Amino acid sequence: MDILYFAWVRERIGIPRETVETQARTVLELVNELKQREPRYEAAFSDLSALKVALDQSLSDFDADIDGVCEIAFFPPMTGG
Amino acid sequence: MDILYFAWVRERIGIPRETVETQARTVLELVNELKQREPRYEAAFSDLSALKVALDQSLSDFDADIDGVCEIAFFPPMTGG
Amino acid sequence: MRVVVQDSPFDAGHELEFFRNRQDNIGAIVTFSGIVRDTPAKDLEALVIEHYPEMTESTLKDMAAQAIDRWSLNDVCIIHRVGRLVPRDPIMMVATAAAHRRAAFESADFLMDYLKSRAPFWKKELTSNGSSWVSANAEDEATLNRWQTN
Amino acid sequence: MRVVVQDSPFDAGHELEFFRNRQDNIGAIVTFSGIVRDTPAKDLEALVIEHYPEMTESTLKDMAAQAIDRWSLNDVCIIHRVGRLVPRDPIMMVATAAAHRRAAFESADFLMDYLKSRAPFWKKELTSNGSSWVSANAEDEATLNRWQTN
Repeated sequence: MDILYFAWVRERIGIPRETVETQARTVLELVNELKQREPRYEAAFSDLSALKVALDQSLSDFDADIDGVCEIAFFPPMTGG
Repeated sequence: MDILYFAWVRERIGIPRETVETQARTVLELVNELKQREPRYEAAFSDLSALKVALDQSLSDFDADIDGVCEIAFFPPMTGG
Repeated sequence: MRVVVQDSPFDAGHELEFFRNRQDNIGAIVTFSGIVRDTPAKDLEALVIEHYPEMTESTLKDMAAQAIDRWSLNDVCIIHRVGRLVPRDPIMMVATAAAHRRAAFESADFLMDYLKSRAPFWKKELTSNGSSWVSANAEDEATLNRWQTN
Repeated sequence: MRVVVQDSPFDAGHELEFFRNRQDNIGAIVTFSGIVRDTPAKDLEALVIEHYPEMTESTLKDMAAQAIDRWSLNDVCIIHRVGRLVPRDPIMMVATAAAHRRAAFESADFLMDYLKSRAPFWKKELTSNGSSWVSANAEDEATLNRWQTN
């Protein structure tokens, strides 16, 4: 599964994307797995209310099932326009 | 006093402007005076609800006092834009 | 503020660039362009616009000043053609410049509503089947209520 | 429909003329242009816009299609810059073409609201005193409720 990071999430984690193997069933489980890894993940995911998630390029939420998902992206609220 | 006509009011009356001497105290009295004159005025002023009036270049109404007014304009509702 | 009433055609794109280049440190520009549309019968030959010159410019300037004041705009531009236009010609344009988008949108919408019902212009359609004055739309008058303040 | 995400600058006036010339028998065009505004401290050196390329274009096309469908528009154009911009640069532009003004205004307003809160762009301000990510405005999210249909 590919994980993408944007804006300050990318800066805190230090890379724009990575591929992970996971048994997590939901976005939240995946986030909790990542937070166990290293402090930079803990720093990026410390406040989930400040984050959004997209599954296969569609906005979703942290409770969503990730079975069959190829690409997960984490980012702060958008500021285009 | 100068009287100006626009759009189909001008077409019905046949001239774009004229100068009149009047004792009328209100717009409505002036209109009634004009309607006595000739059928073309009667045709132009037959339905006052379809007309607007401006006194010295400001929108007004038919009850308005015309004492001291230099220029009265009659026209249908505007259709700019 | 820039208010222009002219017989000659104008190019909406050039006017937008001219307007943008006049501004200092704004965040948002909204433009509305009105364009001559053919009749349903597709027989429009020309649109002739008459106005009341002694009243037009002062009315437009007053509307622009109201919008600038109410929405704290940086600038407003209003251009309106008079005379003979053909299908696809720009009829008029308003542009508003502001720090933020809400002010730019609302003020352009306000200007168009007032321009439609309060600026002394009248349109006549000339078709291959005759000519007729465009009637005012009752909704246009009603929509002004949106802008009443208490 | 025309959706463009580009690194290079664009000229809002040229884009408006290009858009207008594409149209057949419309009556109204509304454009919104977003422009890089300086910080209150007047120290902005650049605005850097990041996006999620695999998601951006499909999101913008989906918004444009929704607007066309809901307001029976003739056409929509969305242009958005990414990369490094400087003060006074146009950031983005939407244009809507319709028979009548209400549809053109409402749909441009709708597109801007959705673009602000749903299109995957992020802005970072680089100033002589450091850099910071622009925070989303809570009002921008709330304003989306205006467009809910039942």
